[in-house]
Amino acid sequence: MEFNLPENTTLIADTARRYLKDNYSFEIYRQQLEQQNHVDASRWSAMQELGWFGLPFAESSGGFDGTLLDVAMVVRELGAALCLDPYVDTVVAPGKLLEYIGSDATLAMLSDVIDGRARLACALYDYHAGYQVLRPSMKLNGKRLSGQKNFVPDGGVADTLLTTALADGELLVLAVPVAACETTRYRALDGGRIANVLFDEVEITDGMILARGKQAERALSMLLTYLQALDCARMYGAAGALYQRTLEYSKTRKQFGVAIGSFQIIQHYLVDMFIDLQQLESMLLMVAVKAESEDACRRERASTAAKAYYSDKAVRIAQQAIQIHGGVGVTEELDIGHYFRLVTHCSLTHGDRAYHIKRFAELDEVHPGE
Amino acid sequence: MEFNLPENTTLIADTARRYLKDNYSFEIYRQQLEQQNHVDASRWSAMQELGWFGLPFAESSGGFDGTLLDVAMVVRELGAALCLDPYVDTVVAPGKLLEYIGSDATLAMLSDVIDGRARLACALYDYHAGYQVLRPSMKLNGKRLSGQKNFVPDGGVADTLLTTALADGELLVLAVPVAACETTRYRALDGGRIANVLFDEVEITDGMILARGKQAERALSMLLTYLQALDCARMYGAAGALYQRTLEYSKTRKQFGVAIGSFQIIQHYLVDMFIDLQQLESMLLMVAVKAESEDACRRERASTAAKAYYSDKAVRIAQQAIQIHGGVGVTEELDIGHYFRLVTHCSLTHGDRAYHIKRFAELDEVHPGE
Amino acid sequence: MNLEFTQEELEFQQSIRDWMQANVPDDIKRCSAVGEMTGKELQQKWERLLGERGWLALTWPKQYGGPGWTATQRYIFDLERAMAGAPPTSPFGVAMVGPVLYTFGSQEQKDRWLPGIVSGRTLWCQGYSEPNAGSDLASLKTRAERRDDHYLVNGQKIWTTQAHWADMMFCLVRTDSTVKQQKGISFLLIDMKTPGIEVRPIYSIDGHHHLNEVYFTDVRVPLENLVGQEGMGWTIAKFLLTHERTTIAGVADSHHEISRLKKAVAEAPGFLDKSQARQRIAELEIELMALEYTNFRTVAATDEGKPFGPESSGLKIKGTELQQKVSQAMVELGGMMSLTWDNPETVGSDIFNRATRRYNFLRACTIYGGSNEIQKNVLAKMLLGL
Amino acid sequence: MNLEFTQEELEFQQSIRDWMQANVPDDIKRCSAVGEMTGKELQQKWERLLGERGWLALTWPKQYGGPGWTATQRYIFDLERAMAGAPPTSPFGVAMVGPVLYTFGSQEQKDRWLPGIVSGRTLWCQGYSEPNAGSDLASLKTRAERRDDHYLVNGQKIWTTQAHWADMMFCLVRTDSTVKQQKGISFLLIDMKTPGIEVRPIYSIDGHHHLNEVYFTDVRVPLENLVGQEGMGWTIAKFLLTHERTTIAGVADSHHEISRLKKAVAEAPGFLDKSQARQRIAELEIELMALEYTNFRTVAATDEGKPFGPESSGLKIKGTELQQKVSQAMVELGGMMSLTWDNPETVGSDIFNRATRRYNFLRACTIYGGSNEIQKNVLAKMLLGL
Repeated sequence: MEFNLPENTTLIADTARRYLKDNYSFEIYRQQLEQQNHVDASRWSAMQELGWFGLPFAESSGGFDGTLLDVAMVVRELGAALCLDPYVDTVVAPGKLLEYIGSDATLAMLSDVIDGRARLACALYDYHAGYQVLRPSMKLNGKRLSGQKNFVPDGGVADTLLTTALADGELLVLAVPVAACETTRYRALDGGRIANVLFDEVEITDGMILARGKQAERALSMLLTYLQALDCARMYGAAGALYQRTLEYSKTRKQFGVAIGSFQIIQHYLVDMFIDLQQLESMLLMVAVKAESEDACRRERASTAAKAYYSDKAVRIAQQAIQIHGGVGVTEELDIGHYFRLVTHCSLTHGDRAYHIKRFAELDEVHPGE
Repeated sequence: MEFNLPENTTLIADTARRYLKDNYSFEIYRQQLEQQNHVDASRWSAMQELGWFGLPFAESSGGFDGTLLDVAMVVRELGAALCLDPYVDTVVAPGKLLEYIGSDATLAMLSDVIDGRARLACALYDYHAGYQVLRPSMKLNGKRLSGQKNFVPDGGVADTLLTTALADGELLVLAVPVAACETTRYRALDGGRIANVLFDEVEITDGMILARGKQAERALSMLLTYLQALDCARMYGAAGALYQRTLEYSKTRKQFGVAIGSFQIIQHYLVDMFIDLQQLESMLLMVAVKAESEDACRRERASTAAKAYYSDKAVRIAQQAIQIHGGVGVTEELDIGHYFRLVTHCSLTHGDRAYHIKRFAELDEVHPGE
Repeated sequence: MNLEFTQEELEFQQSIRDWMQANVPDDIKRCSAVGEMTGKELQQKWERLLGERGWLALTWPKQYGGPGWTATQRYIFDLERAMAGAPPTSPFGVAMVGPVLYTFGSQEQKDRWLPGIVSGRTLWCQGYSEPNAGSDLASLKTRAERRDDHYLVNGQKIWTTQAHWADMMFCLVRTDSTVKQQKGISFLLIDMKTPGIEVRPIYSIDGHHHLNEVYFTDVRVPLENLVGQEGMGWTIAKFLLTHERTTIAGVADSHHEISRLKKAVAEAPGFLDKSQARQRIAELEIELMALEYTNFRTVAATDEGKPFGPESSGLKIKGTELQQKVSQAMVELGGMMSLTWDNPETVGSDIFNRATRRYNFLRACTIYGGSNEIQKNVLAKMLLGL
Repeated sequence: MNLEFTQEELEFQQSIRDWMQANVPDDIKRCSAVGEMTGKELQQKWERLLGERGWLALTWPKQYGGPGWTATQRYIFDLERAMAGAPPTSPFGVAMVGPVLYTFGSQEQKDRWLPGIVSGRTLWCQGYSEPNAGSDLASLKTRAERRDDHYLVNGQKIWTTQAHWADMMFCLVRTDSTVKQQKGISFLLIDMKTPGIEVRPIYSIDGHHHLNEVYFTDVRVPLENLVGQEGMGWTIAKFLLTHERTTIAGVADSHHEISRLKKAVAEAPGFLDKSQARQRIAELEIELMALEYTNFRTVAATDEGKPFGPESSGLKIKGTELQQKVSQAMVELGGMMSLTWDNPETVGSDIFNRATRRYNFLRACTIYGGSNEIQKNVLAKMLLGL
């Protein structure tokens, strides 16, 4: 085994970190919180120039053949910078779904994503179905699509939704223009824009159906593990930032005439955070490598375990970061509380802890080390 | 509300404490561990003289009309003293079952218990049925009783077992001579003697059937809540002793030139133990009063909550007591590890934590404060 | 030993329940049902309603306008208040400066300030914490210099809850910097409309404005606004810390939160594993039961005129930990429904939609009023002799 | 980045698995399946078997009898060893005194002692802890006075695992009490048959005899049994603490315990809520996965000849906590089946019947070798700069 990041991946991560350091900040984040969409034209085109748009996709799909690990390193940096630019929601997620389907039509759409011309988002969840993405409550009756999707992370910009429905019990993936739906956009816990979308007898033409049956299921299931891994990457970025800031704070903040980091209880809190962060790093590397495996069982074991673990330990790190910061940690002024919300947010997307624990318990066994 | 122990109860508790201080010790306990039964004739008759045998029973049943609270205070002291004398197992448990059945025949048997002439034990569990006392796996076919009971806490002395079986789906309570069964006695986790009992076509006469149907169910369900409360009392005695010893140890044991109690982390450990112990005390008072209520729902809510809580917090106190003691805490030489085993033992009898959490979730709701 | 309410208490409970049923304003009930904050207007409406009924200053002696209830009755009242969906009343006037005034204040001070508190007409805030005096309160720096007929106050307070609502502030200030830290502190009452006071909002991570920074620049405070003598501030602050512990555990509101959570789970869409969810809630209910009976012991001791026993020492620690656990369970059981921040529509359940607001807000409850770590330090010293 | 074993490693794993299958003695497998301790006889049988095969001193350089494996191969071997139900080998000879001898020892010492260790013929024990030097090891008092051709040793050691089995002890003794504590300590090898040594058993709360007190009364130890120079004892002890971290987390044995637990649950009577039980086990498996991949990072770094990274610092803390959690889950999932102590019959499941033995035994694992609290103190200082 070998845990060194490939040189190219390190380069991608370093570039992302430097780019965000120079072009993003807590102040920009706070302005973005107030905006109705999260796309800043100049940053958006810069990200495209950095190659991020093509990164997640195979060369044969017109991409730059990056691995999930490469993408995870970018997303980790986005998390570490609290950046709200909807890279995952409007580039990676819809793009991977199109690529996993892999038809001529979807690959043509994917090239628009890579070129930055498309404004897509994935509308996979509704509150009736919960995390059961393969069993949506929306129905296609004949040519009419009716139902709703919630928690649609469209960044406030999508004009086309990749969505799911059942037609006579068969799962479909469809591309539907946002204009055909009734949309309510609002702010999510992490500060991003998400939407409720109502499909009221929307007319569906054959060309809007991108995949069906097993093909649709396989593509969605691969997408989910990919996105679960990226949830972990984003949480890792945030948890790492929280740890660093808390450690520094404990060395400078004085109470009773001494730095609070000189108290044994604070020291043990920080050591626990540090050790957990090491384990989170291991799980991130693990899931970033395994969650795009061809083998469904291996993939799901990895992403389900990682997501369950993160929803426990990253959340705990975020809670302790606030506790150690004291009053200032619960204000909007300081980034600590914003990272805290980001971590909570990611712990609830694409399956929460209870969901993943249960799922892991149901997955098949393998011999340890395999 | 009023949480002061009645004067009489305080007297009973003080007497028990003083009696055990003078007549029992860790050394006697360790001898008892090696014995095949736990009855020391002189202590046994002294306990009878102290009135303990009649304490749990109504005057109309020939007892001294003590409350569950009175009995709990005795059992708390037995736990605090690590005392293995099988007072609960061979006096309280069979006696209360006989009393709850309340027929002429069982009340006659009860008077033998109170007089110290009877050697009874309750054989209510088998590993097939687990904690489902009302659904034993033993069957009575015609006049023949076949099946097994496990975890029978007979103190190594019982000659008659109060046991349960189903006859055509109806629950029976029976009194069966030990001599009619095949018995394997062994040591339990807490150091007491328990037994596996095999009933191989044991012939049952009408007189051996003490109760059936609803009457049997009601008596057993009342017995269980009573015994669950006493499990808590015993654990409270042990947890309190562990806390006291650990606090003292932390003031005297030196490492790095100072008492270990001067380290903030040890201080917080001890404060957590102290606070939990306070809550355990509250729960003990609560359950000791409510677990003999006539109202089944109130009774079960109380005992189920208390047992679930104890199986978490008393266990945690015991674990921390060892951790703070360090190496010496894991030896047979010191009482700490023995209390630890006692607490683990009681956390598993009459329903473990998972069982009680589930049960509590299924019980009916009440308005808070009622 | 008697763990039941008496017949009289049960009747009292019923009468309070009936009153709450009839009198808690609908707009308050609506907020509470979904977990929305009551703003200043609703809070005031509610407190004045209680004030009119004589049910605001519950712990006060009758002569100052208290209802003359036992601790048990106050406990019952608080429970029924919470279960009816009404918010806790602001503690600064009723629970804090009021008792200080009738204990340490002059007759003039009592006459002047107590009626406004007991009626809910005057809103107070607490000026304790400063930027560099959080857990280490005694190191505060805001100074009050004595001039002819007034104190001249300069400095800064922080984390001042409801300073933007308040008419008055009670404030710890340094009147003497030549003596031991604790000895140089005094307790001043400051009119928030005095020139030189600037209140700046601090937004909390629940998105709301509860807290403030308060700046004092040459603020003139009349000498008669000093409570007790100069240098008595620390004594008064300590008096308050140990004053009322019968509701500090937040048992009533935890009951209400758990009942909201159960309701949300019962109504949740089918994907939620309800048996699993109910078991998670059962664990919280059992912890609450342990806390509640510990709290009852303190209530009962109070009614018997006894000092607080050792059981009371963990009430705040356990109570705040439980509030955090309940709110975390609400967020997590809500799953994606908890992701919405300012959604104008309901997605599944309003309760879950707003769950993170409270979860975020409550991160502060183990910090303010002396962090739980500080409390444990104190307990180790005082109770355990470590 | 490559998180898979290579083809060669997979073949190696298969070959080890096959060998274990064929060679782990049945009586050992039987113990392990039900959770019984292997006694001295079985332990020795197993270690000699490994010694014969050249698979005992896994970390040693080839010249001293190591197999020349990579850290990954050692990790694989340990995993297959555990999954086959074989016990870990005693660390005192192979993992502790052996490396000390080939690093600090004279040629004569190497020639004399290494062959007995590598073959599993000489059993060693570790004389470190003393009654008043637990976590504070440097304060040890057992003294060795230099006489003509020998040291005269007097004092007492405690918690000496397997002293009653051992042929030899390596021992920290004080040779100079005039210098700073750490400077006055030396590293001696002591033959356990030397007159003046008395070994007294300490029974552990799992009911077994693992530990001992060892008393030294005028014990004569030849001068040539000093390793390195006088005063080097502390340096050697620290060398050992940071020596081998690739198996310190106990990942292999936790895997084995979890697989035993799953087996017991699968076979448990119907009353057990198996879905709930499997979820509890899933949580443990996920924690183990996080630990395992953290451990892999240390293994991979070792194979690349890099120093241990920060990831290795928590391995013992997390590993021991997990071992305790797994054993507690085993006890609790067993319910009443875990109540039996010395039952000659099986009640339901042997695994559950013996579960508390391991649970009790493992309370020590967060204590020995520097308690987890001490480890955290050290990490706060070394790694976090606090």
